[in-house]
Amino acid sequence: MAPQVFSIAQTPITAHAFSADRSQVAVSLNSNDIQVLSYTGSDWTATETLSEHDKIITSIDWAPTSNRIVTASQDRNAYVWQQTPDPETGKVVWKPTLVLLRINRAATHVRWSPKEDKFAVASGARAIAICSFDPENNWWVSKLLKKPIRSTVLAIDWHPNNVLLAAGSADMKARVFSAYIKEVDEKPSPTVWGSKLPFNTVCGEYASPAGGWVHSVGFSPSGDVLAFTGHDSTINVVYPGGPTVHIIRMSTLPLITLAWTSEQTIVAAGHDCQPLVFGGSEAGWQEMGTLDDGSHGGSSGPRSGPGRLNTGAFQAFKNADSRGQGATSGDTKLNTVHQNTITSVRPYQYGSAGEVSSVSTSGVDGNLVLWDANSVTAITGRMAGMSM
Amino acid sequence: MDVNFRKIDIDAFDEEILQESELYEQDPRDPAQALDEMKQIQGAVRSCLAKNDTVGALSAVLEHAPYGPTMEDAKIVSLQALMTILNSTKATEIPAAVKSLSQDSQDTLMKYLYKGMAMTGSADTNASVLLTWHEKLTEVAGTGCIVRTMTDRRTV
Amino acid sequence: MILLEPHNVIIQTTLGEKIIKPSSLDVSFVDYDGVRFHMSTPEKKTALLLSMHIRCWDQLVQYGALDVLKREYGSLLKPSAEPEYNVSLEIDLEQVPSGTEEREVFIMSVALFKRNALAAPFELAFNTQKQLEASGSGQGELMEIHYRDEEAIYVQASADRVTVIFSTVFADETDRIFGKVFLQEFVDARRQPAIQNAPQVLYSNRDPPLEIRHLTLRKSEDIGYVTFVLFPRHFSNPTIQQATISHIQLFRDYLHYHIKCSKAYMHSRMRHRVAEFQKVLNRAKQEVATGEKKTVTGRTMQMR
Amino acid sequence: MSNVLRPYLAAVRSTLTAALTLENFSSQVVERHNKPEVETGGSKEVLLNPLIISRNENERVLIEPSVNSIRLSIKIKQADEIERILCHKFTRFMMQRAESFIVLRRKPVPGYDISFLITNTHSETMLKHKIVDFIIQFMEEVDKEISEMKLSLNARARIVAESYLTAVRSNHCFKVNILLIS
Repeated sequence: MAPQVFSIAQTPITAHAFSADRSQVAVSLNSNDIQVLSYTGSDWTATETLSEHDKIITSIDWAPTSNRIVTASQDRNAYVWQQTPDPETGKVVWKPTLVLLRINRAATHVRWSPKEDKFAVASGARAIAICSFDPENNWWVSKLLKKPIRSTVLAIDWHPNNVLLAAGSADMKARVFSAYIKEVDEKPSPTVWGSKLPFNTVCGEYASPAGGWVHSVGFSPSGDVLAFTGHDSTINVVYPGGPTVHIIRMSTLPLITLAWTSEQTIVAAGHDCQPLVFGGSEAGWQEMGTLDDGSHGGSSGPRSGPGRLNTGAFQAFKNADSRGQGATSGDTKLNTVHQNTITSVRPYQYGSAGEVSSVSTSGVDGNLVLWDANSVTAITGRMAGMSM
Repeated sequence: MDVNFRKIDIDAFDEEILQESELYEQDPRDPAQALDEMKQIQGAVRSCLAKNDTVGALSAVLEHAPYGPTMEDAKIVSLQALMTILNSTKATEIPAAVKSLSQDSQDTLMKYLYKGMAMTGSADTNASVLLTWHEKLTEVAGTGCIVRTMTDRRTV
Repeated sequence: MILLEPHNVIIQTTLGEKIIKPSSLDVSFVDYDGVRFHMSTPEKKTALLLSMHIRCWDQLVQYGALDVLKREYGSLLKPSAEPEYNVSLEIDLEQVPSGTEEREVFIMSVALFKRNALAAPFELAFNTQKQLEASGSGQGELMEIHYRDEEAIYVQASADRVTVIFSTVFADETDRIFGKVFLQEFVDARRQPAIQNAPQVLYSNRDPPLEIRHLTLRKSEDIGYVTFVLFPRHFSNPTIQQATISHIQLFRDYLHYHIKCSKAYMHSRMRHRVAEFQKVLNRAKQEVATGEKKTVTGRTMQMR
Repeated sequence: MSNVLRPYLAAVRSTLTAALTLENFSSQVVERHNKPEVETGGSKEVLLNPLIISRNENERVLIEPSVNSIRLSIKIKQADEIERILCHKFTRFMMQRAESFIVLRRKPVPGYDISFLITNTHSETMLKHKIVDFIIQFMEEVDKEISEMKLSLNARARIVAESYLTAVRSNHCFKVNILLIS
């Protein structure tokens, strides 16, 4: 299946989240508003605008079962949006509820827990707010994970047991915390990450040897493996038993988002503008290829991204250099589907065995793309086409 | 009235702020020990070069590269040793040499190339030799290797 | 136009018009080096008064300017100048020569009013040189003409030559460096066979040449000294002598005029180049969506 | 084009491409602020190692990367006093127009002739690889432009000097009417 490309906007899509039935998507177009778009059979039309934040929205998550949207913004706030009939018109609209985050810097990332009774908000206040609903007061309250975070938290991901939380931050560390809230959670059974897990237990702390901010973290479907990507252009896969850490050093630009598609495969994307597939097991991991075979992008010819210096685009620029003139040719597009950094990759559809069969990506170029997670093209010519 | 207190960088006293020194682990070696080691390596490099073993010479320096703020003396010796290798390698032999290096060594070599360029005009650094190596190394190790030179606080 | 002309174009054209059709007039204008002119008809339409103010008038008088002007203009020269001016000519428009050619010559001679006033020290120097040549040795008086603030011409005769030194101030670093490039070319140009007969040109920056080193001069990087060495061949007969004077006088203005032209040219070049850079940067901007793809809210949702 | 220029520009291109991996990053020092971290320098951990690419002792590029912005500074070739003043005039001329060159900094970093400040907003509204093209083309053209300006200045000076001296040498005053090189 060829990737489906939807040109949503001329502005970056900072975050996106689909509804459970995939008929709607909530996107942040690099602004203070959330757009809810509905699928009309061929394209996406804006149906509602959710305005409450007063700074740029950084992250959106849509709870599949309870059908609630949670949004985080640089205005330090998070809102939970719920569909309610408007008392005057009777029309069903999204109603916001402010969450008392108790953080004094930007909220950077937000995710519902698997059971949808909690959500976590990463922030620039060197803390993560774990929010749960207080039925007595009818509002969302938060409890902060603080130690030993030393810088802005950039990404979070929930363990399937609803208790553990992985976090990546600008202090170059990926950590696994316990986000156990005794009023909400049952006592979790022991996992590979530990057995006694009071709130804020640090179950693991990992870093890539060459440093770099940790842009994204993700638990495998079983929750037994952790993957994280760093700004040093690496993807690291952690098996906590040993612990065994597999590091893949990329020859391209850093990855900033990842999604596990099965216990053995990960799709990750970022500044290289194309989703890459990684595969492996505790014995070892490697880059398998890309979902972007280069034939759907702006131009034909060898597949290329901005960081792939030895392929077509670079050759053209280099020739232009040696001719003493700039790249004035009409070719203004990269060969990739996305023309700029991919900001988010998320599971879209699941196969019969529970594996992710397709993923969605959103990018700075304003495109929303659906990819078949199984049509992996090997990256060829990376080592071969080196004669310059 | 004394107003100097207004110029104090109060952020430096904020415990929450990460200090430069907390961003990486120190080189486990003692500076003097590292200097001795680099001097020995300098000798090893010479004998490798005599045998035309560029990769051996490169690996000898790159695998023991000193890093951190206390290692200035050892760093200078290691840069000198490395520049000897770079200057004596024929341009046609560079691609094969960088391909034979481990990824770790490629990353470290990239750090040395930038360090060498930052010091052009002093020592034995030759900008055009460094640029040639940079080009060949980038062809093999990609922009990712350059990104790692930027992120890695263990500067050589 | 590369060379500057020694006469004043306003005087030339105004006088030409008034001779044909006299009318009442009162205009003030300036020439190079802050020289001020005033043309008026205070009494009747046909009696034109031309007055001039030169800041170094006293020095010029000292070197014989009045004699030169008397020789050139005879009875036109008013015995006492108009107030606030140094010297005045009264031209009776009815007495102007009637022949076309003669009239042109007359108009040109009036237009050379300033040039003639400034010619005095040079003529004096040329004459002194002839006397010294006859006696075989000695040096003439070092004449200083401070024609601008901080800028002066020095003229000195000796037995075999007349030395003319210009001191000039460059307003900023660009002028100084551009000036250096130009003056270096003056020095180098003489190596060409075609120009070998031209006066020798020497240039120094900051340090004044030997001839005027004894004077108290402000030393600074922005001051340049240009020395012309004139040999008797440059003033051997009256025609050559007059032509040489006209050119030498204007040297400073000529130099600065061309420095300014160069700066203006550089400026237009840079403007063009910067506009080109702007285009290159604009290529980086994302293309704006075409009209039909846009919805009311300004967003586009289309499937490819 | 000289042989060293190509690898020099290639090195700038690859380094700049590697550095242009920016994201929107809200200040963790000042509440509700979002400023280029490379300029504020408030948080050490979001700054990366600055890198220098040099062609020789007099020509180099400094790239200072950070999480949401990079600063790129160029030291332009200046062989003599004339090239120095022309370079100074040219860069000043551009910097006075910084508002239309959105990525240009109004003041160069000390030790350099011209600096660019590229933020995540720029890399969001413009294509990254095209920004890189712009910088590379600027570096190529600025050298050429300065040497051409120098040549034209010298040519003009020669004509001016020759015309003047020819006129003084000659027996009678004549006017030369040559259209100036323009």
